[in-house]
Amino acid sequence: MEFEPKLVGFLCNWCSYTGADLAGTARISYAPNLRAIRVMCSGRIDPTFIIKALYEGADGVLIAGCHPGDCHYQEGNYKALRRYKLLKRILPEYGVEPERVHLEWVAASEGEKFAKVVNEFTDKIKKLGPLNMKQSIFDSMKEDIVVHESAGEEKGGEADEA
Amino acid sequence: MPERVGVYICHCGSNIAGKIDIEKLAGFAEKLDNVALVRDYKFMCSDPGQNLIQSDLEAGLIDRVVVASCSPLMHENTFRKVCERSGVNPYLFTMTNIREQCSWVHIDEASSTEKAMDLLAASVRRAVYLEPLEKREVAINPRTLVIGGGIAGIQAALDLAEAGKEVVLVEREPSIGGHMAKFDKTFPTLDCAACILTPRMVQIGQHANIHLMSYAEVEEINGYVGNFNIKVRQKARYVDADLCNGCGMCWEKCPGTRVPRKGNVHEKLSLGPTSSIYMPFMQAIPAIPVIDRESCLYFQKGKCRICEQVCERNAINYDMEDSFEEFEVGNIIIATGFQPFDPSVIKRYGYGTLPNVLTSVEFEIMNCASGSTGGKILKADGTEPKSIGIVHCVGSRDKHYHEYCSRVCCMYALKFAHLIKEKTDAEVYNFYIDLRCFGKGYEEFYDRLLGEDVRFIRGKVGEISRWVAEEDEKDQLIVRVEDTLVGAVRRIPLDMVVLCTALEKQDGLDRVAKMCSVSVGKDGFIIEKHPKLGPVSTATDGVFIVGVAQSPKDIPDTVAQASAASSAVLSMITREKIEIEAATAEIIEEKCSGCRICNNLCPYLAINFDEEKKVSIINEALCKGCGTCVAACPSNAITAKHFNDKQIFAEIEGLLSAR
Amino acid sequence: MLKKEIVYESTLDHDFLEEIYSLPGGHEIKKCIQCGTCSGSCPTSHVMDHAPRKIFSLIRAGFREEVLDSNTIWFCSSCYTCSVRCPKEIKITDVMYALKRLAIKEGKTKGKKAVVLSKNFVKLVNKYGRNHETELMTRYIIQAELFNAFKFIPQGWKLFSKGRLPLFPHKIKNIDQLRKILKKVDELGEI
Amino acid sequence: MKLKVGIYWGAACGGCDVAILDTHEKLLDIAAKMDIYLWPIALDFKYDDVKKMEDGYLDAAIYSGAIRNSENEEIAILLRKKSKVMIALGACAHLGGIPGLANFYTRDEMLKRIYIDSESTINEEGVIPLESWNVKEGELDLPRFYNTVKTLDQVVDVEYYIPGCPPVPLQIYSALSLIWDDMLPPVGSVIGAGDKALCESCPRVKEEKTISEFKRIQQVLPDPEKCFLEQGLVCLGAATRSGCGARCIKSGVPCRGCYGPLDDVPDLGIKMLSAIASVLEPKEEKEIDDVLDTIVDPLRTFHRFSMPASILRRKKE
Amino acid sequence: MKYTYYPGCSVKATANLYQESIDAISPILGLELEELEDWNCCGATAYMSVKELMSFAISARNLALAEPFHRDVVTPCSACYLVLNKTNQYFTEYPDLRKKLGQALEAGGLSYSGNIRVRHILDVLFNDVGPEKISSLVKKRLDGLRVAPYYGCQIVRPEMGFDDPDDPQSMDRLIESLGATSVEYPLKTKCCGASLMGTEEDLALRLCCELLTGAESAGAHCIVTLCPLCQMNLDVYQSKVNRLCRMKHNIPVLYITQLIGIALGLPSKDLGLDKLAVKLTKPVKEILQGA
Ligand SMILES: Cc1cc2nc3c(=O)[nH]c(=O)nc-3n(C[C@H](O)[C@H](O)[C@H](O)COP(=O)(O)OP(=O)(O)OC[C@H]3O[C@@H](n4cnc5c(N)ncnc54)[C@H](O)[C@@H]3O)c2cc1C
Ligand SMILES: Cc1cc2nc3c(=O)[nH]c(=O)nc-3n(C[C@H](O)[C@H](O)[C@H](O)COP(=O)(O)OP(=O)(O)OC[C@H]3O[C@@H](n4cnc5c(N)ncnc54)[C@H](O)[C@@H]3O)c2cc1C
Ligand code: SF4
Ligand code: SF4
Ligand code: SF4
Ligand code: SF4
Ligand code: SF4
Ligand code: SF4
Ligand code: SF4
Ligand code: SF4
Repeated sequence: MEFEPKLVGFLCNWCSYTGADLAGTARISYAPNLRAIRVMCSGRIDPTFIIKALYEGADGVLIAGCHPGDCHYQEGNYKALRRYKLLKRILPEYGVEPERVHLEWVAASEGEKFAKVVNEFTDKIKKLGPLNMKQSIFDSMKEDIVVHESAGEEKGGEADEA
Repeated sequence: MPERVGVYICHCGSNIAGKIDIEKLAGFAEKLDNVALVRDYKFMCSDPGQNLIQSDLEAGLIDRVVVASCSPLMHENTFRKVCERSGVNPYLFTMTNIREQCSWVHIDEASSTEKAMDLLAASVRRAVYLEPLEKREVAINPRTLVIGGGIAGIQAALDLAEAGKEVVLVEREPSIGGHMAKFDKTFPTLDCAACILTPRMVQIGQHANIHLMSYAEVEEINGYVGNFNIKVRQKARYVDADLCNGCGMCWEKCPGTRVPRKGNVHEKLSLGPTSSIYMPFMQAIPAIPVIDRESCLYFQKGKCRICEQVCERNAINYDMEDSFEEFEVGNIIIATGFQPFDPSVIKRYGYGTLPNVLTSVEFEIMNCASGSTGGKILKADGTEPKSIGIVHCVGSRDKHYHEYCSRVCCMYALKFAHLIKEKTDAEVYNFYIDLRCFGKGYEEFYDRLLGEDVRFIRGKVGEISRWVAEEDEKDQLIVRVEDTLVGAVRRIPLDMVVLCTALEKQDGLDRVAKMCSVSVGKDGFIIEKHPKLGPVSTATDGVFIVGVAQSPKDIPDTVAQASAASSAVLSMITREKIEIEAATAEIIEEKCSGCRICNNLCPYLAINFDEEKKVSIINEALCKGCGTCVAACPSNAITAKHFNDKQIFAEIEGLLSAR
Repeated sequence: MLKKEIVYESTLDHDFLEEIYSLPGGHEIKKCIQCGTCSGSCPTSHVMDHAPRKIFSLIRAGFREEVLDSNTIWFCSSCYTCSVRCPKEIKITDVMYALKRLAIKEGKTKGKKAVVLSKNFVKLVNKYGRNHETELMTRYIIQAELFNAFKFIPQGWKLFSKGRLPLFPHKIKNIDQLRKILKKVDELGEI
Repeated sequence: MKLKVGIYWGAACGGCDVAILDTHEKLLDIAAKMDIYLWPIALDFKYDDVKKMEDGYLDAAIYSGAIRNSENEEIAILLRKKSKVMIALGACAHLGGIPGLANFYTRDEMLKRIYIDSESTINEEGVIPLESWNVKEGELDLPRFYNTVKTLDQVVDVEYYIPGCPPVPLQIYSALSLIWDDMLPPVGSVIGAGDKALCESCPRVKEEKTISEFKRIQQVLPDPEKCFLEQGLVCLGAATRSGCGARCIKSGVPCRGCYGPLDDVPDLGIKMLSAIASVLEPKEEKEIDDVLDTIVDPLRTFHRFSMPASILRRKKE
Repeated sequence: MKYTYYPGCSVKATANLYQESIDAISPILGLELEELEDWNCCGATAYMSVKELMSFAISARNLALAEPFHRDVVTPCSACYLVLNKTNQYFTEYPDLRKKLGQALEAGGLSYSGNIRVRHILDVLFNDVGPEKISSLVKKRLDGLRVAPYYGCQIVRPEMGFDDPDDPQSMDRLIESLGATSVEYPLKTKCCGASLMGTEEDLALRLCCELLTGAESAGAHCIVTLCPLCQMNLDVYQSKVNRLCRMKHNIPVLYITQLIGIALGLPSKDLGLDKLAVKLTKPVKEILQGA
């Protein structure tokens, strides 16, 4: 079966979420892989959310906000941009391809663009393959978990949870 | 008792049911933690649909609601109202968008259903963490404060007053009128400025609904939309406004000199009396003089008191002190206008060192029939100039000073050229980079000037000096310029040069902006809410901007904006109440370390630092809930109500761990 | 000079602009608004084939030859008046330098006396570490002004007689160091 | 009655133990209140004695150091069984600490670097320690060197954390006194530290922040009165729990984060990243890049002490 | 006040009179100028016209040599001032350039970190010594002397910061501190054609003619300069200007340091006054002697 990536999207309420809705109203079909979380402004997106999503099993995370200058709250998108840029720089340090996190400006009128962005992003992540962050972290720790005669049961079992 | 979530799945006819396996989705929902019941219905937004929720809530079967249907942008409010009707806090409801972002955009039923399951799981998890929020409404005080009494403030105040609303107009100078009161004619129609402005000024002075405070400044503004507390300082005029009848005896006899009486024509340019007790110009409103302390002999040297003696109404009071007035308003209109750029910093243009180099505002005063030259255009020595140069873009369109175009100088330069041609025999040169004549009748005005033999040279003046190379240049100002259209560098000897100086942000605008919690842009002018769709509103509810305080513009645009702002204010007032955002951010004092990371981030300046407690605080009336500060606070001391970390984490986990 | 005929796009060089703005701050020249402040301020613009402002429009339009052949760049005395006045803060003087270097690189130096002087100056500095005016002028006169040599005599003599013209060059002690630096620059390639 | 206590060090530098000793005269108080049953760095005990104890025999075990190898883990599990309360002492046990930086590499990379590539090593045959081998007396073994460094609470349940690298001695004392005074807070709490971020106790003047360039401490002479961050020096004080007494700050260097994150902050490094990025000055992409270029090695800087305790724990292979 | 001194090639040759006067006044003004050991030519305009990076590199060598002394570098030559300053400025502003220059210097066993301030001697005279101090040291007030302050172009541009690029005032104040009058001289920063004198002589001469005419019509007795090239053009070439423009200019062109020296009461031979091409005119002499 073809790999179907799981993608999480953080969309700002005013432009991108509305743009995504417009894609719906206009019945523009696009890849079903992205699941959106609505926030009021791209400025609300804490990089921790993105890291969390990657950990929890997302293969890619899309951030979408209003075009520069169009932010409903004036400047939230600039803050999003700066956080995004710094986050991208550290992803390789985690062994994560920076392309897995992507930011786009999508206006409320850009239903078509939203669909295109999701399709392209889905394709890109398909090519990159699964991320499997949580699993692979625990896999790389598997052999570290030693069962000690003296200690009987141990607490290394978190890996099971993954 | 753990949270009990009710899940309602909408078919939306076949809009959803056609692409999503409702049965499967409902089955899936039933198995989710905290889900107390799952129902599905053809149209959740219809009355019977809504009633389903209402009866479950009223029966106490559930305490939070998830509706999986269309976009929250469509029906969030509908279902919030259902909760409210059922006596449950509307913020305990959340919506799952399985139509616009699911059934309408995906072709394959299996994957649509899967996506819907994930989205629903996320909503259910989120619902568990939802918290009730207070909806807040505030009453709107029907009184309005207008700051600045130029044409912008005058127009706005009159519009409101005519509609029967109270206005307090605060003007910093002794008289209202602003810059327009200094003009003789206005482009492009060449109407007499006084003829159109004076009647309005008089109306302001007399209107029962307008409380005019001239020679006054706003000191403090607190509060928020509908309820601003204002404190105004009334500066001491030393003349009792109730007694003075503007007879003019005092300034006729006053020996003090605010504007030098001797000296050359240009040094003593003035519209009103040159004495220490003065009115800025004769049509001033209020028609009450003030004493200029700096030049008054009594205040400076302790001797004189002539005005006191000559005033038959005993209106002079040297002991007067600044007083304060406090009142409340519901809305604020900022109409503080501009100040002209000071060209003396551009040394190569010689303003301030070379005689006969004037600024445009000085030239306006010279042209004003009631001014010190009686409307005559004169050189410093009192003779009539034979040639005049008008230099455009002085301090505008220049990275060293202001990058923006000041928008009115091209047109007033043409007006000047016309006035010069009308009043003198002088040759007129316009030195321009581009001629920006875009308004109604403006190009026609340019066309007319071309016919009046005004010389146009396309090129920004390199320098103005008195360095004489040839006999016929003697005693003249030499303009060195490239005539870019001809491609030649020219030296042009002139008798007088007028610098079309930029319109720049009014001195003190930053303070006004800060008091009103609005921001200023790179150019120093106040930022409007939206450049196209909100040109008179600001990011702060209840604060409006008009005229040049927003950006350089001419009188027609200023007046249009003023009327727009007053109708926006009226629309607020007639609503009587407005609802303010409930989903704001909040700083938990016990967690805030006072690092001040967040202090600069709020676009609405809602975050302040409490110097005493050393923590930051959010003024919730100003906060719009964008969440920018929340994401930044490294102590997680700020929570975004309705979008807090726990809720979003739950959503992320829900999206990804469902199947 | 511009020929008086219709100019075909194919004869223009639209990459010219790119070449110029590889220099530090160079991309600013895109922003020129053709106001003419530079030309109106330049002390030598009146003798230039094209005043500085026009150089910018020629560069933007791709008139490569006209720019590099013009006397403008050699008449620029590096007084920086234009640079400090330009409302767009374009580093005009730096562009003039860049054009000079480009012209030299492309051999557009025929009849350009300034090139002879500059090149000899560079040679001397590379040789001694310092300029030696006597030798510089001698070399220059021989190479560029042999037939006008006599016109340099009075001022030369004046300087010499006042003890203001040393006969011998001063070579810096660590000329090797300087040469190593220059060699390295050569390897690195120009900017 | 005196408390029965065991003290142990896992992957640690010994600093935490020294910090206990550095309580100076208070050490006598400690000795008066507690009987020590294990403390390899200071006294001679046998593991076997511990193994022989009945479960829960000790009142408290104080464990410093990260879990880097099987021995660390084995003793952690042993002590957990034998004690009523488990206390993680110091940044390593709490967050992974400096050893946790190894999580940016794999086990093999680490061994290669340590035993073969390091500048001070001559090891032509490329010998790497074996886990076990036979000699004529029998089989000898060494603990297994793990691929991933873990925090103490990733291998056993931990009741309390005393943060710091090393913890401030007086804070250790006051944390211990909670035990004998029976005033321990809810399980899972951080003790011997503050509730707010370091900025609160930092003596430097804090203002609104906008940063247009980052510098490193060795490149500048910072203004001694002003917040480091405002001067473009990466200081983790805003995201780090107070309790250290701002000792780095007072010695003129920015906070590096050893006291760990605040309650409810799941990832100190990423939160700091967000905070710093939020207060940058530029808006244009290019300018943002220019400023970001000046932050040297951001992730290791933000996660100097907390990588194993962060959401992603280690570099993915 | 101790500085690292960078004289520049001209000051060692055609402008040696400038040097002499600097040497003479420095001790009195409390200036210690320690010449930078083994400095090389800054490259001036000519080098920049041929090679950009090389030009920056040779200029940077001087800065690198000066850095270990941790003192401001002072130069009396406007061209050197501009070039060294520009090197400094671009070095800090453009990372690419900085990197390459770093590598080049390294090849010569040098390094530079950008921490040297380059200053013109006028800046030092005006800001560090100050007109008040100079005025207090004056032995012979130059009352009645009308002086045209000619700054030339490169000292105030591109915005090096210590004075206004269009209307500098520092030298005017110094002249006044000596008791002399600084006349209104609109051409004070207009270019003299310095670097063009060799190659485009006619043009340069005409520029000089304008400057001389301007000074004379402002009623100046003499022109005072602070740049070796300006001084040479206006002084040594004055006769040639006259021939080309059919004028009869006869106006002495002194260095500001010479003028200060005179007011401080130093003998004219110590100030290199005998090396001027245009001899001091009678009215000037009278004022100077009478002073
Ligand atoms: C030389 C010149 C000629 C012009 N000619 C024309 C023309 O012919 N036709 C045309 O259409 N436009 C013309 N304009 C443009 C015209 O001046 C403006 O469009 C108009 O004045 C804008 O009005 P305003 O009320 O916004 O500002 P202003 O006229 O500047 O009025 C602002 C008022 O606010 C007051 N104020 C400022 N700060 C405070 C404060 N903190 N508290 C209280 N009061 C404060 C000021 O005292 C002033 O009275 C010209 C402009 C210039 C410079
Ligand atoms: C090519 C182009 C590009 C532009 N780009 C921009 C831009 O980027 N930014 C910008 O700020 N501005 C732009 N503009 C200007 C902008 O279009 C106008 O400012 C704006 O559309 C004006 O709005 P309006 O409502 O006055 O007129 P219109 O948009 O013309 O609306 C008038 C409406 O009235 C209806 N109508 C007409 N007569 C009657 C009647 N008798 N009875 C009933 N209904 C009637 C018409 O059908 C129409 O719907 C652009 C204009 C053009 C031509
Ligand atoms: S007291 Fe002052 S204001 Fe009155 S007349 Fe005298 S000078 Fe004029
Ligand atoms: S309106 Fe005209 S004169 Fe004024 S800044 Fe704009 S272009 Fe220049
Ligand atoms: S960022 Fe957080 S901790 Fe810092 S001042 Fe703001 S609320 Fe307080
Ligand atoms: S949430 Fe947004 S609007 Fe509210 S205080 Fe924070 S930054 Fe300001
Ligand atoms: S001054 Fe600057 S903007 Fe104006 S023409 Fe010259 S280069 Fe262009
Ligand atoms: S630097 Fe060159 S182009 Fe610019 S003003 Fe001076 S001579 Fe003219
Ligand atoms: S926390 Fe610090 S002091 Fe304690 S063991 Fe670890 S590295 Fe050493
Ligand atoms: S960021 Fe660092 S220096 Fe600044 S206040 Fe916080 S702890 Fe102190």
